[in-house]
Amino acid sequence: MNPLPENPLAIEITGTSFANPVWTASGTCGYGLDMAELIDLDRLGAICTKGLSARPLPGNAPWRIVETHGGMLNAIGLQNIGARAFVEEKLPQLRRYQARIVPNVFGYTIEEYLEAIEILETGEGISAYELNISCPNVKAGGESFANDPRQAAAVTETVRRATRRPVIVKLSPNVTSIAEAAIAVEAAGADALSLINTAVGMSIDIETRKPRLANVTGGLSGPAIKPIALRCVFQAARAVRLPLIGIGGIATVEDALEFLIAGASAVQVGTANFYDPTASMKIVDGLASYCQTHRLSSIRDLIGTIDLS
Amino acid sequence: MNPLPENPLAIEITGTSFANPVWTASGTCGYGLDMAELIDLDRLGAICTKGLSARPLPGNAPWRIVETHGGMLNAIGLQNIGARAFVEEKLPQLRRYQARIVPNVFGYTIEEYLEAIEILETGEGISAYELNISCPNVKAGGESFANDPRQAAAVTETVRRATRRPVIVKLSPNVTSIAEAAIAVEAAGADALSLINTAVGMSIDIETRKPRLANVTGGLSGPAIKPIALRCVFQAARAVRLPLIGIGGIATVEDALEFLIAGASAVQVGTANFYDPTASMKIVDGLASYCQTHRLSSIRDLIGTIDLS
Amino acid sequence: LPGQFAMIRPRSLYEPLLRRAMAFYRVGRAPDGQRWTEFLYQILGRGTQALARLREGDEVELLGSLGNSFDSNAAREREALLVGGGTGSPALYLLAGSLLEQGVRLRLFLGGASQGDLCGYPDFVQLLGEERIHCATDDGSWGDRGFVTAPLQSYLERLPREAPLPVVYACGPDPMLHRVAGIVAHANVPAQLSLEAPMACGYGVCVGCAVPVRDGSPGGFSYRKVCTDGPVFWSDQLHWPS
Amino acid sequence: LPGQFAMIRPRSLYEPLLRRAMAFYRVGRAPDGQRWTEFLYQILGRGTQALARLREGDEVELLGSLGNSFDSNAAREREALLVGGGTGSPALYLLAGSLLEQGVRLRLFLGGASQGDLCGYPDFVQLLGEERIHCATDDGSWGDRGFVTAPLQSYLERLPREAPLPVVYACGPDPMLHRVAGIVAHANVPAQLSLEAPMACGYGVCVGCAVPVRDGSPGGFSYRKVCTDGPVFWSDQLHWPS
Ligand SMILES: Cc1cc2nc3c(=O)[nH]c(=O)nc-3n(C[C@H](O)[C@H](O)[C@H](O)COP(=O)(O)OP(=O)(O)OC[C@H]3O[C@@H](n4cnc5c(N)ncnc54)[C@H](O)[C@@H]3O)c2cc1C
Ligand SMILES: Cc1cc2nc3c(=O)[nH]c(=O)nc-3n(C[C@H](O)[C@H](O)[C@H](O)COP(=O)(O)OP(=O)(O)OC[C@H]3O[C@@H](n4cnc5c(N)ncnc54)[C@H](O)[C@@H]3O)c2cc1C
Ligand SMILES: Cc1cc2nc3c(=O)[nH]c(=O)nc-3n(C[C@H](O)[C@H](O)[C@H](O)COP(=O)(O)O)c2cc1C
Ligand SMILES: Cc1cc2nc3c(=O)[nH]c(=O)nc-3n(C[C@H](O)[C@H](O)[C@H](O)COP(=O)(O)O)c2cc1C
Ligand code: FES
Ligand code: FES
Repeated sequence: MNPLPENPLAIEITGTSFANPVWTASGTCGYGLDMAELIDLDRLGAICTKGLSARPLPGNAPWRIVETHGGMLNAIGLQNIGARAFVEEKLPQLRRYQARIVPNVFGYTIEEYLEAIEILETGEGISAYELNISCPNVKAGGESFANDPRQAAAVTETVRRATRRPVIVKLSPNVTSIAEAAIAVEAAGADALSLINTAVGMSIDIETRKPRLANVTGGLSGPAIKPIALRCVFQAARAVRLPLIGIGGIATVEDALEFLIAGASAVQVGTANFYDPTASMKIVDGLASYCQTHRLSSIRDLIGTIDLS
Repeated sequence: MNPLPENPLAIEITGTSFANPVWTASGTCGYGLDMAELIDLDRLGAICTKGLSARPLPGNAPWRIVETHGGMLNAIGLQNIGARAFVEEKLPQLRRYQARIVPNVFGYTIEEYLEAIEILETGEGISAYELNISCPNVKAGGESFANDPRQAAAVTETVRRATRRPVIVKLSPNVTSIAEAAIAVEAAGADALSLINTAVGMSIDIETRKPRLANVTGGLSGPAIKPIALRCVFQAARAVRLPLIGIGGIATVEDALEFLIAGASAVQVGTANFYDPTASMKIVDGLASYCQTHRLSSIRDLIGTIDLS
Repeated sequence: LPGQFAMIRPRSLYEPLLRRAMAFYRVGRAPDGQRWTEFLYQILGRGTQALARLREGDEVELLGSLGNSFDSNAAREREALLVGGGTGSPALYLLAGSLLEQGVRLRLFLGGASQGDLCGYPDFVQLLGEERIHCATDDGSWGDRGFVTAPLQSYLERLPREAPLPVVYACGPDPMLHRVAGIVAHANVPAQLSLEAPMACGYGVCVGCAVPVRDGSPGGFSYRKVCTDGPVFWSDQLHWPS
Repeated sequence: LPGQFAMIRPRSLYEPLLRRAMAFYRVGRAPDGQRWTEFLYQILGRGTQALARLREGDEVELLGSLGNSFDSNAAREREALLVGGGTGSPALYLLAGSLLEQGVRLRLFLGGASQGDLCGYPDFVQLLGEERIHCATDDGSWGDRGFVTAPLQSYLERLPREAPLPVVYACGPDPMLHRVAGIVAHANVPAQLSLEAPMACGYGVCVGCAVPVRDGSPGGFSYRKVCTDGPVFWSDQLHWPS
């Protein structure tokens, strides 16, 4: 027997090691610190922060969230304290924990992405960047970067050149071909892909006949979208060689295992943090016991092992 | 007062009148006859049949369905008795009911659509056709017709020329822009749009590591997708002038009202037929009492009245 | 009728959406004339968990009776061998009762993963007596260790040549039924199998519950619906994927 | 503390997903030292329907205590006017108790759509006596007909000029709080308002519960979280959209 048993949950993504494949998803764990009272941040693979922009943003008017069957719609409006305040006020505290830190970054132009990255480059203890490309590109008619593989590639390429840190590109499910999107950002130099962001949805108050969200439409998340997310991961795994991080409705260890089997190297827990704050911890524990009961020396041996025979 | 009170639920779509805006969705009510024991087909606006092709099709191997949170995945494989058997065996019986009959039609090439339509043209008592364009186009690399606005337009145009009956084109949510798809088929001569078909999803059995569906991926339906469907109807209503028929997760009168307010002239009840066979009847009753309590002389006055102020 | 089922779920529950198929276990009429029916289920997943949370007086949504039924005439002048596995066993209780009424000799083979999975065992003992029940569990916690098909097979093999052939009625998971089909084909014994399939509607409209049945079509089989064409099929009709 | 809340939902229920915010209504310690807490809710939608199906002994998932609380010191040497509307009233019960303990004079204005919507009325009567409670219902089925803000306003108008200004504590739906804010601004009376907002998490991570609060930022306000920066805000801090 191995005298120094390795951590069976350890994974590596583009040269960076993570204690386990369970991360918290952007926008569902604040800047990580608010979670510290509820879960053990030392036992989390990584924290993806709320989306950060070069300058702080106020966010949308209320209402910003609506519950739906099996999920919720949100239109927070990317409210955030800005990259600078994150580096100065949050990062030093966050670094005290073992969880790796992955700032989620966005902009309304390619230049704004670059500005945000440049500010974050001044911070230490950042393991990778996650680019949210689902926000509108104001220089291209307000269509989301994610809706056009060329725009998605352009952002990726620019950011890739601006940092030595790994760049994870977060894909949107609101496209005709997730494979095409994945291939485009792989060619543009992405180190990994995370998927999926929310699906665009809507809800109407039948008494007032107004949209329930002040922003009219919003992003659908939660268990409702899990089958869509899993399909996207499966399709991306077939299209590119990059490591994938699965997101979408993951709330239990069974959910996480499905994504790993489909081809994800790690998973992010999003909406589940809201209704079950310890979900990520339960998944970490669940994966550990899965490895034990299934005699897996490493969870890596499970990744992409879907049986299509 | 009007001595002959009109039916407040009556609607008209491209010159054809329907007793009410509540239809049953393709693939969720067989050929209509199986529902006759459970609901009053005379009180239904219309029945969209299971998808019909020129020749009968055997369908996919089991498993064909999986339940998910708030919905289900199906990969029936378009099993059907064929257009000819429908005209000969089902249509004569179905015509005994007041519900209008809307055959749902598909093919794997444009020619196959045409063949199916030509057979159906020999049948009487058909009020309109609904084209399912979400099936793979074997002449274009197996991509779905719906994935390419030009292919979608091409099918629409061909079928439009082959019949005098109204042609409803059923849109898929699995596209980057539902507006673009709607505009393309409007230009190609569609009389109305129905939306949405199912969203592509997947589920994996973590013990066997096999996809739960024999077909690997399947279509997600049910309340889980309602917010996506409502958003699609809203966006299509802004893009085209055609009448819209809303589909996706509709199970209650409140759901139906949301779609009408968003711009749908009628709605289809799908997955709800499975778990609540009388859902469509409850919605008809619910709309009638809504008109009464809200003093609407016609449900038409509600269509597209979303308040964006 | 023995073998028929209902689709049920707790009233006004949002999740899970779909009703679950449940075989009628016992039915009767109360002294006041009201009809009652009993279902027997094993708590496996979301649907049965939800049922298990119901308390006395709670309502369920129920659609039934659905499906065809076992053909008990097939057992006239013969011995009936009932084979139940796991949650398939409840479907055999009504059948056993009606066969007994018709004076048919019968024997029950009950299987399950473990002792607790021998659904309905105490009721069957009361109905038939222990001596007519053979049990088998995967872990050997009750009866023989192994599949329930083993005692069935050895019973058939030990039948005297001159005896009239028995008829088999089986209900259980697919792998068990597949084995039963092989055994009865080999022994040339007729068998009716009640299938389980994932069902969305239960009344014939979703075509989700397809099972391949041999016929004259090009592929040698076509898909039938377990819910309306079944759940009971003659064993030799079924096309088992290899 | 008075004004704090918890996020609760029935254990192991699949739907609805999100927990519901509920103000602590009453808390205490049982003879055996165990702490208990009581919530008072009105059955409105899916979340409260699910809570209503719970029976004795069922478990709930609970996260709390969350949020800030009413500042009862603000009532020192003054009269406290409590204004509760609909499901907002339960949040005032603990406050009323602690103000009484501190010897503060207080008066309660309770409003609701109808008699049945005066949440906690019997308990408040026991605590304060009927004479200190003014009720108003939209349909006039109990107390005055109309908004609860009307008796508040006329009470404030009839206060003798020389009397020390009272302090207002209010909890209820947005339109009521908006009216209260207008009334207290006009009367120059300080007020603490406990807001309701749709909440996904309740502990500060989703930023779904945003409310505009006046500050020095360009737009004149910025969004704060009702769950962690509130639910209680000083009335003059809030920026009401016009
Ligand atoms: C005609 C018919 C009669 C039935 N009668 C009974 C009965 O009398 N008593 C009873 O307890 N059950 C009966 N069943 C099974 C029942 O309908 C449910 O499938 C079963 O109870 C599991 O439901 P669940 O919600 O607990 O589990 P789910 O959450 O649906 O699933 C739990 C686990 O079981 C697996 N599973 C679900 N359905 C099937 C299936 N059809 N075949 C194999 N694996 C499956 C799932 O993959 C999962 O691992 C019958 C089924 C049919 C088709
Ligand atoms: C800090 C705080 C404390 C609360 N304390 C209590 C309490 O002690 N007792 C109590 O009964 N409720 C309380 N609530 C309200 C509670 O959290 C739920 O919003 C309410 O019970 C409705 O939930 P539901 O699941 O029944 O309805 P849902 O299904 O969520 O909705 C039912 C109806 O109410 C509307 N609605 C939902 N949420 C809101 C909202 N925030 N504002 C306006 N309309 C809304 C919906 O649009 C819908 O029409 C509190 C809320 C907050 C923020
Ligand atoms: C309230 C909320 C805020 C979110 N904010 C962001 C964000 O700022 N940047 C981003 O890339 N994704 C954001 N997301 C998307 C999530 O990170 C995740 O991709 C999505 O919710 C799907 O996962 P889930 O179903 O587990 O929630 C947000 C999601 C929610 C629910
Ligand atoms: C089992 C099943 C079979 C279906 N078959 C068809 C079909 O043959 N043709 C078609 O256009 N849509 C088909 N659909 C899609 C539905 O008509 C509908 O568009 C979709 O399910 C969304 O509505 P719902 O959420 O109300 O079910 C099918 C859906 C289900 C669940
Ligand atoms: S379960 Fe729907 S057709 Fe059989
Ligand atoms: S409810 Fe999530 S931040 Fe307030």
